[in-house]
Amino acid sequence: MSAIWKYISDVLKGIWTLIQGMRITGYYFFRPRLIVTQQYPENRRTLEMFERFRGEVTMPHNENNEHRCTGCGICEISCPNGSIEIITATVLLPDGKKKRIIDKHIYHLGMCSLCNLCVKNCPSDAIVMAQTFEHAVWDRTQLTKVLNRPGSKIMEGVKE
Amino acid sequence: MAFSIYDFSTLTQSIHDGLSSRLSPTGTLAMEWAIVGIVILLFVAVFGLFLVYAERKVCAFFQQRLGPMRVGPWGLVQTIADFIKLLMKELIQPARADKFLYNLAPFIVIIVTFLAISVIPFAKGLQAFDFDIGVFFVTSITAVGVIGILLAGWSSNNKYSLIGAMRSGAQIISYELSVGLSLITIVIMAGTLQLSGIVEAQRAGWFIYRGHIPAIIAFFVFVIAGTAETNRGPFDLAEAESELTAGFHTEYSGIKFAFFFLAEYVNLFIVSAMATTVFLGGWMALHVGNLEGFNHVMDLLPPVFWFFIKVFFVIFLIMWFKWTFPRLRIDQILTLEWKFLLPINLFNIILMTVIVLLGWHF
Amino acid sequence: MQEAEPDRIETQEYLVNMGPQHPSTHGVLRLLLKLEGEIVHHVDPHIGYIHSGIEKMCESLTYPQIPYLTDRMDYLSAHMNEEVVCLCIENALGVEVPDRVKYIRTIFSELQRLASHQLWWCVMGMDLGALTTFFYGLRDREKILDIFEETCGARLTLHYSIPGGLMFDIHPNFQKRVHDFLNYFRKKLPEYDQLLTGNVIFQERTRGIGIFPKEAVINYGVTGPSGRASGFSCDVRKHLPYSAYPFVSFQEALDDRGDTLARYQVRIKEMWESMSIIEQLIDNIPEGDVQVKMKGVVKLPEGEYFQRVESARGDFGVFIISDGKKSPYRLKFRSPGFSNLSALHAMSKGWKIADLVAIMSSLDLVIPDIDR
Amino acid sequence: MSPEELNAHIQSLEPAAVVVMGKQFPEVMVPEDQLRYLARELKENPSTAFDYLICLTGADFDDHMKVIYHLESTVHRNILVLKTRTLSRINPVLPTVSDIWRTAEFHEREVFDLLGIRFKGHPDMRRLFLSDEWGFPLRKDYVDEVRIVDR
Repeated sequence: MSAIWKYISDVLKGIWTLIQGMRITGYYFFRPRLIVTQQYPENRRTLEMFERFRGEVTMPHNENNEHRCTGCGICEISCPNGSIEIITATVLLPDGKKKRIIDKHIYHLGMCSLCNLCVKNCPSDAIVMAQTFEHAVWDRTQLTKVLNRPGSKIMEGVKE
Repeated sequence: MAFSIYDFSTLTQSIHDGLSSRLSPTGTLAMEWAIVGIVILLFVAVFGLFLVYAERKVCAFFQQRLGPMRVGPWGLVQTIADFIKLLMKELIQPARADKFLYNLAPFIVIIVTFLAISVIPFAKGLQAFDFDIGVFFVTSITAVGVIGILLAGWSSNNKYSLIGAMRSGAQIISYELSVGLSLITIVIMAGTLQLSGIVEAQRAGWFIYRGHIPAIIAFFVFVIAGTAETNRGPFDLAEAESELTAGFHTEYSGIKFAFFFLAEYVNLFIVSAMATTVFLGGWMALHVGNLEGFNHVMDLLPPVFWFFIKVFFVIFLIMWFKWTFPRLRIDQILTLEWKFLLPINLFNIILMTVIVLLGWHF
Repeated sequence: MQEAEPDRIETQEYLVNMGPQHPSTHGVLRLLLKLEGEIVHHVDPHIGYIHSGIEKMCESLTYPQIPYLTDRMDYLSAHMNEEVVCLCIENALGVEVPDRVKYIRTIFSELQRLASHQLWWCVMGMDLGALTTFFYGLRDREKILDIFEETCGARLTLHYSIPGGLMFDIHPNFQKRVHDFLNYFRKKLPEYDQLLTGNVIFQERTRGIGIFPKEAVINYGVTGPSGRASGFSCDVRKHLPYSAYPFVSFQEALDDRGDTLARYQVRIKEMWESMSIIEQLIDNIPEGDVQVKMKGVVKLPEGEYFQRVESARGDFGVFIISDGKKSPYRLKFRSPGFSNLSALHAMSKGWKIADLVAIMSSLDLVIPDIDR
Repeated sequence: MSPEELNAHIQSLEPAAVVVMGKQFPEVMVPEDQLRYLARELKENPSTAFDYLICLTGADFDDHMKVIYHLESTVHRNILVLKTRTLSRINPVLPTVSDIWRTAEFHEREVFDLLGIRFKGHPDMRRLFLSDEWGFPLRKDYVDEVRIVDR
């Protein structure tokens, strides 16, 4: 007899656990305002990334088209992937001294793993991480960028 | 031409009369066949697509998602777009498949669903064939569907497909028993196998109410066994996504895959429609005791509407199962059937017989 | 000599290739199964589909460059991977990091463990056919990833620990967010139990499946929750405490049943423990620097250094042989998934295919961790 | 067992073994033909009971190749580093310990795959990650001009 009772109680207990699960899913079914889906391309306007989000490396310029990069090449050395290439040029200063300045700060976004080591190691805070995240392009050559703008020069007062 | 949405028999009768006045009896029959065929075809296509959409939305809401939203308002046209995509896709055939059986299998599966749908009474007079053995016909014809699944698995020349098909075979043949027995429980009460007769017998009250305890048990057994019959979660072992990738239809693509897909959803409808017809009073409106006013308001809704409300209720229940429970293992599925559902069912039949003999039902 | 039996039906082993693209091998694990009907007779894991030669790459990287690469191995416990390399380098150099760094590292490790276990939970449900768990787990994991993103700027490959400290200080919102998350998740975790753990189908699918005794677990080097479910006390946080673990009290989640359900429940217990560890630390983060001044070029003194941490999957170790140059001479990662995978055959032999899937997800394999 | 006792114990077991106190753990250098004996003793003797092989590493030192075993005792909770080496580069063979610690089965396959050291007695000595015709990438003389870009 006890076997029969055990059988029946097993069946009922099993059904009870099933109802417990259905209660959870049912709870969410009837509360559509708890939906967590973000409709990405539609919410582009309101979508905001965290300020530390690492999207890509950029070089901020001020309104006079000046940046802080001295062309020291520390970012190039610290990059584990070789995604930064520094091309420097030598200019003759008015006082006759030669000075090394940045010619092109080439950045291969396609090779970058966004590890932040270059930004961290930069002694003059010339490069920062931007919050952009839509990097898809039609041609991979477009992923190679020159970070210093044409005609830009170094800001006054940046230590070599 | 008299037409009422409360009784379709006048409409069908007038069509029959109109046709037979113009054509010979053979021509009339052929014409009626054609009409019925086209109507069922359209119904299966439209309703199947709608069910796919409904399932995606329902499952999304269970999972705190939105589901399809892009194509059309609230993604309403999504399944149509999917269907067009499936139509245009290339039909890939495995190199060493059994070509004939491989092509035959989806047709068997889909034809079975057409046949089963033909006896479902949507409303009074809205039924293609009103057999006097309707219940028996449905249970026997749905059993043929497993042949299609077995053939699909065997002929695909894919090991996953074969395992899926074998599982499906074992499972469906077992659960046939429970489906049949739980229907018989009600047949004992109704005293007829004719589906329209069963519905008419529920004019005084739905069987799930009139037959109280055994009818409720039979209803749940039927829903569980019906879910297993349609290979839906938690009994979706035949396709068991995480184990067998896609089970028996792994190798099917394009429209042939669409057939399996459509058949699955139409089978879901058939199970729900049977549950509605047999347990929930078919097209009968919801009546509560002697509340005349309430009952009268309920009667204003046309029977077809009532039928579909009930069907969607059962479909929703089955979807709720699928999106909540983990999948069973093959031996557990068979254990559930042979050690739990079958004894309960047999006991239930005896109980029902006793109740009917003693007149303890309502 | 074997005698021929003429009227016996010839049977063949049923060879099935499970993976490398298979829904339940989670990535690119390939299992060659020998079946008899539904019964699994032999499991032969074929790996290497995502082998990226990280150990070889590390030999040409400088020490500060290594942690970023380890994120890509076991991407679900990225912070622990960074931490082990940083700890190893710091120990070798004899650098003592400030307490603030230790506390933050520990909080991050525990958040990472929570995130990893949440993903494991939803994937476990999905493997067993309960697809809804997948979305509930990811919904909660998203909250942790937001915490990570706000402080580290990345969601998965954090690169937050660096030799000698942390990349940045924590974000001002960090503590509030963690508190919010803990309050939220304390309510959600019981739902996990109601939805999946208590479910009779789930219990039937996991109870007594893939039992692995304690001796075998030690012999196969199965560590982490999978090892502890068999009674192998292998929590590195307890036995060789590192970072801020000496300052907190927590229980090692142990079980002695050794079946799939035990492995499942140990992880659920660990989630509770992780939350309690975070709770103990989050309000007591000491003030101070988050970085020790390191030399421009980090060079480890000649010798061999071995460091272990408890990652979400088990005993994660790094072994560095240094020849005194700026990059390691040889670097080896002891990845927990690799050893856990080696036990898969012994665990799943004789069980059904469906059980193999359950056992595999209870081991919580992450393939890049195995392939490296 | 304290490190000193352990040293003495190992010396008494195997006089050919060289025991030094490393930076972190005691390190034992053992000739390859004595490896299996010592390993078995260390595991099965209850006073040492090194039953958990944490990590098995192969390393190439130009003139010889080393295999390093990190052992832990789950009873006494001490860690020991066992080392052995082979001088041959053409056909390096070492005895297997996969029957002593089953976890070594995969680790030895990995070492074979990446360094080309064969383990005698291993039940399934196939490559693990790479294809059969691949070189042995963790050897120091491995050159792959196609896939490795030097900077």
